[in-house]
Amino acid sequence: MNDTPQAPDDLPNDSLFDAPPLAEQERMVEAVLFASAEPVMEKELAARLPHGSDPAKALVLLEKRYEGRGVRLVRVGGAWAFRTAPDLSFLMRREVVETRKLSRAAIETLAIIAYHQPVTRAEIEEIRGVGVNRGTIDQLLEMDWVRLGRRRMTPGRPVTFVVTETFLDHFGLESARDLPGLKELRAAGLLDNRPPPAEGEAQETDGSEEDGDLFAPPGSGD
Amino acid sequence: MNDTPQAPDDLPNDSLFDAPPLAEQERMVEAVLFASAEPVMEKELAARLPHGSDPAKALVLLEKRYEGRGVRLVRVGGAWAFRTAPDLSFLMRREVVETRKLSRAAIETLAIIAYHQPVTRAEIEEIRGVGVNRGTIDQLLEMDWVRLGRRRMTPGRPVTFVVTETFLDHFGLESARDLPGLKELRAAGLLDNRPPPAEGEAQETDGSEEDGDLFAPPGSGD
Amino acid sequence: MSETPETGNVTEIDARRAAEALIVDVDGFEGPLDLLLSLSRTQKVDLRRISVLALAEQYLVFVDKARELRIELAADYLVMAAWLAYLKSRLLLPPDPADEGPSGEDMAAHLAFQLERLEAMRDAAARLMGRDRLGRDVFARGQPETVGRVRRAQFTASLLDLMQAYARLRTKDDFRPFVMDRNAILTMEEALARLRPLIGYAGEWTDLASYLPDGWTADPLRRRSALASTFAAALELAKAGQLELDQAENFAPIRLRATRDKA
Repeated sequence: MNDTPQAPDDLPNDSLFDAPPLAEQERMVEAVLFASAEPVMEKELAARLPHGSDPAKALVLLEKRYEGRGVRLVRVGGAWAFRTAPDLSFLMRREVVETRKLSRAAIETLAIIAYHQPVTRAEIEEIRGVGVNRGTIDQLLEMDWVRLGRRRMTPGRPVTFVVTETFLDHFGLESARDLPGLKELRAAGLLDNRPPPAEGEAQETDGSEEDGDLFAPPGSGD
Repeated sequence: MNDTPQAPDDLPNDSLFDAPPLAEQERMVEAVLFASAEPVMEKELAARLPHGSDPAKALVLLEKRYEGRGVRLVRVGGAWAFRTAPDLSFLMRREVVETRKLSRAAIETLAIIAYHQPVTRAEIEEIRGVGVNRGTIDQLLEMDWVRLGRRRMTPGRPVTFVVTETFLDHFGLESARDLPGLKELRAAGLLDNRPPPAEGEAQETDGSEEDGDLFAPPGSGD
Repeated sequence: MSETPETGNVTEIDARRAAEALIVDVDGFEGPLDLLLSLSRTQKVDLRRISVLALAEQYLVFVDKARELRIELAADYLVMAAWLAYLKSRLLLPPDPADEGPSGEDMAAHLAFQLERLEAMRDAAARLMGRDRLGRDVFARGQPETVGRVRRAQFTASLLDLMQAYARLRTKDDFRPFVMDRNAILTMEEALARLRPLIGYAGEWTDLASYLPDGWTADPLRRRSALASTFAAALELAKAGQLELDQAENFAPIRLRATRDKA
């Protein structure tokens, strides 16, 4: 008789053109995300899973499965990654990566970019009331925490800066909208780009904000 | 959302001398194994977990939890690590498709096959005036743009080549007869406008050679 | 709102004391706005209710003190001092109706806004840096499994490529009558094309001359050309390992046979 253990009929792979069952897709997403240290874009998941798979659904299942575990599924922009639970950080002293200490200027510049993005260098300087050192932005660019956004459609077409997915990943944010206190700051008008009160004749030079009014206390224009 | 301080009641460290509950130990082992760059020995787990923990038990639970998942807990030597389930290893390969232009030899060979099919290798060589590399035809066979036709009933019974449906699909042709003829090519400026010297005559002398249909215009194939 | 009676609360002496404490640290400030923010803390009020006039005075005292101690302040600190002195005068003097510029109140309000905004950004930065951070509080997979890349070349060609290739070949062909199609010439390509299918049958040593095409043996010119090109074709095939050549002695007939490795 035939007492071989395998039941070849159940194998999912003989239905070559059907997407695998959702539970199987969940396993696949789990494997792909586990294997990567970097967040994986949802569309890349779709590309790597068998044709017809729906990673979005699988991700919902997976997120639930890892709720409260030592490892959690987190969303980073349009991407997903497994990360250890924050409450277990005390176990991880051995894994801590020594990062370069950021200067106060760099930290403030980063925060301004995150909360005001897209933001020009002149605007950062206006907010901090001091010139931005070239090296400061370079450092943030190099860490891949900020990148260039679109040019501003104002005279001189200055470049703008925005934060990256790496930034979101580092600070455990799903998106830039989840920045702590963002709503309150916006409600308080503190994210407005409020120009200094009009100065009459001095105003004319203000248009080309590039140089003169670096520290921009109102009226210190020239 | 995840930066709120944890409820202090749950913290394992206020019960300074009691080991955390086993479920908690399991989370801890899970996180440590996930984040570690190398497989972790059981005694190292014991050293990293709070005093009194029993990693062996936690490992048993964890192993069970990951049974059948996309990731498995495996023993590597005396140490433990997470690994992708072996049946999903195909997900760890990403196919990079590079699009390249066909080589001149290949496109010429293909053109000859398309216009003169069925055509033997010797005939292709005759038309091109140079030998045809074995790899060139293999490549076209592999792409499923040409296939073997019937053997020619001449000495040596050479194989012939014809184009495939895949070829017609790719080039948007209903049949090889739809390929534009010489006159049309010339009208389209693809041939020199120079009137061909004694075209008719050349055609006739050609005809007297071995394979009469070699230079026949497309569609007149045998 | 800036001309509150609190102005008088900050005495000259207090301000000087504060300035002296700050002056030690002048390098520690990230510009005049930062210094103003630090000074404003001594007022111990919400930034929205701050006395800009008092703040301006504190700042001016600071700058005076620095001069007294012969500390060189960067130009932007002095620019700010000049502007604050101007602001102070605007706040204290009754508005001049002939003056087109913004009122002292507007200017003061904007300065207060800038301070509040800078402080808000500073708080936000602190909250940001205090989050659970990757590599410090939260960790990625320590042993990522690499994704192997399998390169697969996909070749493409357009119909135009195909037609151009064919046109190229046929153009070459059109010129053949000029160059090649002299009656007495058998090209090597032709000889090769003829010889190739035939050698399969050449199991035994056979005279090369027997491979000459019909109609090429009578006329000596044609025969010479045919013999030369057939010999060249035979050499070519011998080179390709498809046949063997043999000649017993000088001027003896050249013989050929198929290579015998397929048996």
